[in-house]
Amino acid sequence: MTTDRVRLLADMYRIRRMEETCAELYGLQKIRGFLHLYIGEEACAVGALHALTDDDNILATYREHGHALVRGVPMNSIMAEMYGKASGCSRGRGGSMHLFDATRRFYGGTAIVGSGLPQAVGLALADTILARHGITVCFFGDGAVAEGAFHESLNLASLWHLPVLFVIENNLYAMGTALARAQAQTDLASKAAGYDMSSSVADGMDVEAVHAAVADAGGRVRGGWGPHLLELRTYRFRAHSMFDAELYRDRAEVDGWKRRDPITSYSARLVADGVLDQAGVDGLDRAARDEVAEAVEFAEAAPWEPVADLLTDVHTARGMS
Amino acid sequence: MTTDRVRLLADMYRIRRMEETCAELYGLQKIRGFLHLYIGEEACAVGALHALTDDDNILATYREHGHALVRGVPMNSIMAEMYGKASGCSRGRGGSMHLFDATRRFYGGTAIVGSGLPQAVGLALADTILARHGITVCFFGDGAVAEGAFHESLNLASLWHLPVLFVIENNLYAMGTALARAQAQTDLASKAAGYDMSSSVADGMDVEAVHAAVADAGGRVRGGWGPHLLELRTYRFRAHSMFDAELYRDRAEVDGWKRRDPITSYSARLVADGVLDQAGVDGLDRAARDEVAEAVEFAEAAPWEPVADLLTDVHTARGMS
Amino acid sequence: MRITYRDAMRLAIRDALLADPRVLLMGEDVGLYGGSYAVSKGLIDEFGPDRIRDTPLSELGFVGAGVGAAIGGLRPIVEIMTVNFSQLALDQIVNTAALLRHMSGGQFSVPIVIRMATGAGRQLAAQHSHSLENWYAHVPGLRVLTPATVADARAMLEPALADPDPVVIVEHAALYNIEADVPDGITCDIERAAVRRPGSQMSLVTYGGSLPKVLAAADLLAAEGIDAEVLDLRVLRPLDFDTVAASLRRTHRVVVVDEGWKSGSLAGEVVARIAEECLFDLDAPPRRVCSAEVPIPYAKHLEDAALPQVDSIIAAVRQVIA
Amino acid sequence: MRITYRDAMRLAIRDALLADPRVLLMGEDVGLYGGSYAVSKGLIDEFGPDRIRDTPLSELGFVGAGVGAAIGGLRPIVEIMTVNFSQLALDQIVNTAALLRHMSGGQFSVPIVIRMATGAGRQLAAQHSHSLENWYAHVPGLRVLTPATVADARAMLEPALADPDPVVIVEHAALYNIEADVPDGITCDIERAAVRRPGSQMSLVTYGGSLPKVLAAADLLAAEGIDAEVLDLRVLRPLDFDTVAASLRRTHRVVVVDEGWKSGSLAGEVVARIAEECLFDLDAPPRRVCSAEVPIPYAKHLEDAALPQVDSIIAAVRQVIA
Ligand SMILES: Cc1ncc(C[n+]2csc(CCOP(=O)(O)OP(=O)(O)O)c2C)c(N)n1
Ligand SMILES: Cc1ncc(C[n+]2csc(CCOP(=O)(O)OP(=O)(O)O)c2C)c(N)n1
Ligand SMILES: [Mg+2]
Ligand SMILES: [Mg+2]
Repeated sequence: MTTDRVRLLADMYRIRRMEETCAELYGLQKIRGFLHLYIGEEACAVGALHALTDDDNILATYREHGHALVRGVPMNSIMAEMYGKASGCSRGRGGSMHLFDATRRFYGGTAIVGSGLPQAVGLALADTILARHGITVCFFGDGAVAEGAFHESLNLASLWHLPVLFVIENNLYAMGTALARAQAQTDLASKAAGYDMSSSVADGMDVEAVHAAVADAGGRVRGGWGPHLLELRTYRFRAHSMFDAELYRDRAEVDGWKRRDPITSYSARLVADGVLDQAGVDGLDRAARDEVAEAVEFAEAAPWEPVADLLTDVHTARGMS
Repeated sequence: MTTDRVRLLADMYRIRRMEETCAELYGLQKIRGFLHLYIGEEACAVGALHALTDDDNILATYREHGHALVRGVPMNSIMAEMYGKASGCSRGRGGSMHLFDATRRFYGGTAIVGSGLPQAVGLALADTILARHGITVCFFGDGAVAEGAFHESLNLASLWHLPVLFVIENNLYAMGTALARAQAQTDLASKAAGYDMSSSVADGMDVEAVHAAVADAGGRVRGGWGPHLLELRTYRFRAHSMFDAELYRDRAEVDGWKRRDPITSYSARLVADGVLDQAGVDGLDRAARDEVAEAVEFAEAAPWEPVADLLTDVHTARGMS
Repeated sequence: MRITYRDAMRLAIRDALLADPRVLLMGEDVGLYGGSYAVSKGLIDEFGPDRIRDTPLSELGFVGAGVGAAIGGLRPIVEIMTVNFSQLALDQIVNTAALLRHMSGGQFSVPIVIRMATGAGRQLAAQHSHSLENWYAHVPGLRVLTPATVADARAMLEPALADPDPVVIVEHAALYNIEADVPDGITCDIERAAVRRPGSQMSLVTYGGSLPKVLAAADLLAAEGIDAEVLDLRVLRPLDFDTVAASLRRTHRVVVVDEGWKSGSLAGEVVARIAEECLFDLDAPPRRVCSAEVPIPYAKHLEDAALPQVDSIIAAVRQVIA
Repeated sequence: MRITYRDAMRLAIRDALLADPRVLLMGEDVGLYGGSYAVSKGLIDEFGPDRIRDTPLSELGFVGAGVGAAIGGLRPIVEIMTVNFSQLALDQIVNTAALLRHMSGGQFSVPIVIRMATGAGRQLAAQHSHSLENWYAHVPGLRVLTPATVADARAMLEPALADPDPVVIVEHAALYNIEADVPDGITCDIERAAVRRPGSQMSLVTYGGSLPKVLAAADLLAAEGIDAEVLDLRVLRPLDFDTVAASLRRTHRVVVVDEGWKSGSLAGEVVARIAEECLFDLDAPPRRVCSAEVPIPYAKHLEDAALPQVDSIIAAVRQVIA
């Protein structure tokens, strides 16, 4: 799988460089509102989405830039969305937290913690009834596990034996709340037992481990064995959003995790395995930077939605249904 | 514990006879609205409440006549409440589903499935902070286990190490929905593990088994070991409410459970053990019937709340706080 | 054909299930139990448990699943047993179903129909007696329908399911037993209010479970020589204000009857629109007959006193006509 | 002392914690994180994690726990991060906190204060920009407060906590950074609306986050020779309508400004009350300036177009005065 390994690394670079630029653009007030960076967690979205097919449905959270990009949403339209431009993947109405792409079965982008889970159950129900073959993959954070929506959704999916892969991106914090201060039972994967559901855990800093875990769990779900709960153990390197003073965690802890940076470690691995040389790695990085530069250019030049269109698509226009 | 055993039986008779009369009064339209009978499940409330103290807080559901009665709410004021009279324990405003008694720490009586659980967490928090010694005991049905409120409350109670005893009265049905059609994991007690909580199961048709289980679990909770989940396996002999055609279960199943009637079986046991003779049993029954007759008389004679008082106690009257 | 409102709903659901394989009914006890108001009785035998799908007690979960199913191409009819429990599911209705089309730049449809029983009057006490129509009517992206007649119960579901956007249908529980003759092939315009009784001296505006009371009041008033027009709003969002305004411009007097608590009620919205758009058509201050601002009590005499009644409607009309 | 609205809230919470050992603050990230709007920053150091209690993401659970704690004798201040998430907790607020005293025949008090941030204007898009005040103002048993000034932010909490019944305090997020001098020992009457600017020709009625916009509009209007009175409702339930009526009886013209969507808004309730009680005092139809009936979009120019603005307020005033 030589090519695939390179693409895994390439996609991690694309996310990283895109988001670094987003952070700068936030400083320049080109991007506004909330901006939640995925930096440090790239191996999760990249490993997972490379193990899925175009027929699968994807749901994510407000920390979903990476998922959208790897799913194939063009960086131009993601960047334009962050700018609030009409060429954005949600016409500039959603911004960072609400990236959508119907053609790619990318169902967003929700800013209500836990709200994607029940919808994942419904999407899988639709696939089952309409005899489509995809599975539904729902990403959410460790914080969402405390929500009633988690409990109700896992029960429904298991009770109805639906093809849903629930993926916890456990980055150990929900905003400023460490896992152990939110969960009586911090072994999150173990909660699947309460729903008679299978579960597994993977290292969310290792893109191949994630890929293998999702391929495995996804295969199980695809094979009709019912839903599955997968916990990815990961860490966000940046603040929760751009407004966070990070009073709740130690510099040393952050640094410790940064030493496990999924991109540097995977770059080193591919070089060690002889898949790439350093120039090859640098080439991926450069390509990512170029793509980002172009996306920024695109977003800068993109048009605004006319104010006159404000009310379109609240309801479907009459006679258009 | 000779006396106690007689009181257990006496209280089961009191509930049974009271509710049988309620069913008749419903036919006579003296009692209106929803009426959910506890008949068949009496061992649960009786066994449990006899194992608790006056300092403990009790929360129950709309199927709470038995809990209220055993807690010490006078039958007169329960019956008057069912009539909607001003002498009722909620002044006639609550009816069958909303029996309350602040002096006895009986917090009702809620008609929203699952809504008592978060409140139980809060009551226990108050006790802890105010250094009171009671524990909080929250009764709810198997149906409530599917609600998000169950999940959020068990996690909170365990995370905060609060003295709550959660008691599932698992009567195998939520209205017409059999447990296996509502829960992917039908071993309800096992769900405690997801919250790092201890749990146990007891035979809800056996009043002494319930008493022992609650004494045991209650002692654990009282001792500061954190919350506990207790599942009582029981069965309701009557319809869910007075509007239920019971299309969802077999006569044979109901009859099978009726052969395990907690009152007849416990009567027989006390006779066999020589605690009572048949005349003694009949005496308890007769005393219960007499108490019910008197309660009906009381309720019949009781006054209605004046319509002019309709708006009192929406807010506290000014200057009265 | 003479049928009850309950039958009418069932026939409408049955027609929808027969017409479109993407339609399913889901909710608590819609299947084996036959529906808590017996609306779906028998349907599970005809359509099976996949299409008449019993759910656990998980309002947020199964309404959200309905939303997801709609996004995924089904046409779910999701029954929330009563509006009281719909509070547990509001997030999915308001934050996803209502917003998704606009927020995604028009990419996604959420063709879900959410049905719920509502209202007081059966001594079910405070937690089971809410009327929260104006909460839903406040939210852009939702269509809110209130069938008040057997005919509307029969005919509203089809256009509601044809709507590519989310529709909330609120059924007053006191209506399930009313009966009427309903012709075959009857249709319903879910854009327009309906004039239920023409009249010239007074406009009585109402919807849902209050309609029978208002019609009864109008009959009694007619006997006194007061000729009142009765309007059934039928669609609470988007409100068909034109029909209200047209009536008012003829009658110059209006009473709005709504079982919701007066403050913050839908009746308030109607009166506000009247004041904004028809101020100089009014010959007398408008009046609202709403529920008293109190949790609805169990005791019958208190519950009666808390709710709009024929008497209180007549009293309000007399004030306005005086 | 010159302080921000945020500081004022924090000082009020701190005073309450110092004054009464039964008071605690609980909610998501109120502790170590310092509050998502930094309102409670530093309090955990002073009062410890038991009284500044971080909760998991479980809105229904921890609000219900707050309700139980209040019933059990504490005086909890429960922070729901924003009104948007309060939908998940509504059942506990509406079906227990609001109903319990009445439904129990007066036996139980629920002395809880529920604080939540609200409003749009910071490009947070549709799911984070709701204004749902009228949902809460619709419910008997609740008191709904909207501090719109630094002084009210400083002084409202004390009487709210002294109220033996549930109080919802809605804080517009756009206000947290405003500054003002606030004298020591300032108090607040949580029964009454406040006249923020006296005037004779026009009543501008508003509350919460719209107050600064309305005051700015009034200043610009004054420069044009239009003397507008600005009323801050301050308490949305029970509404102090007397203050509104008194103003209107002098000015005979009114514009109500409210960031909620127009249909079903609190502004509608105010206009309805005016029509019912002051119809013949009006020289012109009342007008509402509300949010457009659309999920609030992210893009700034669209968000601006969706919300009440100084310009649109002035335009409405001109229509009413014409
Ligand atoms: C229902 C709800 N409650 C609160 C919030 C505010 N909030 C946004 S993100 C967040 C933390 C979520 O943590 P987690 O689920 O672990 O995801 P992460 O941000 O770590 O990726 C919170 C509390 C929200 N958006 N929705
Ligand atoms: C939140 C909510 N959803 C639905 C209902 C309607 N309902 C009342 S009782 C009931 C069944 C509850 O079953 P269970 O919890 O097992 O208690 P049981 O009646 O068996 O004692 C249902 C669905 C309700 N009251 N509240
Ligand atoms: Mg996290
Ligand atoms: Mg049950």
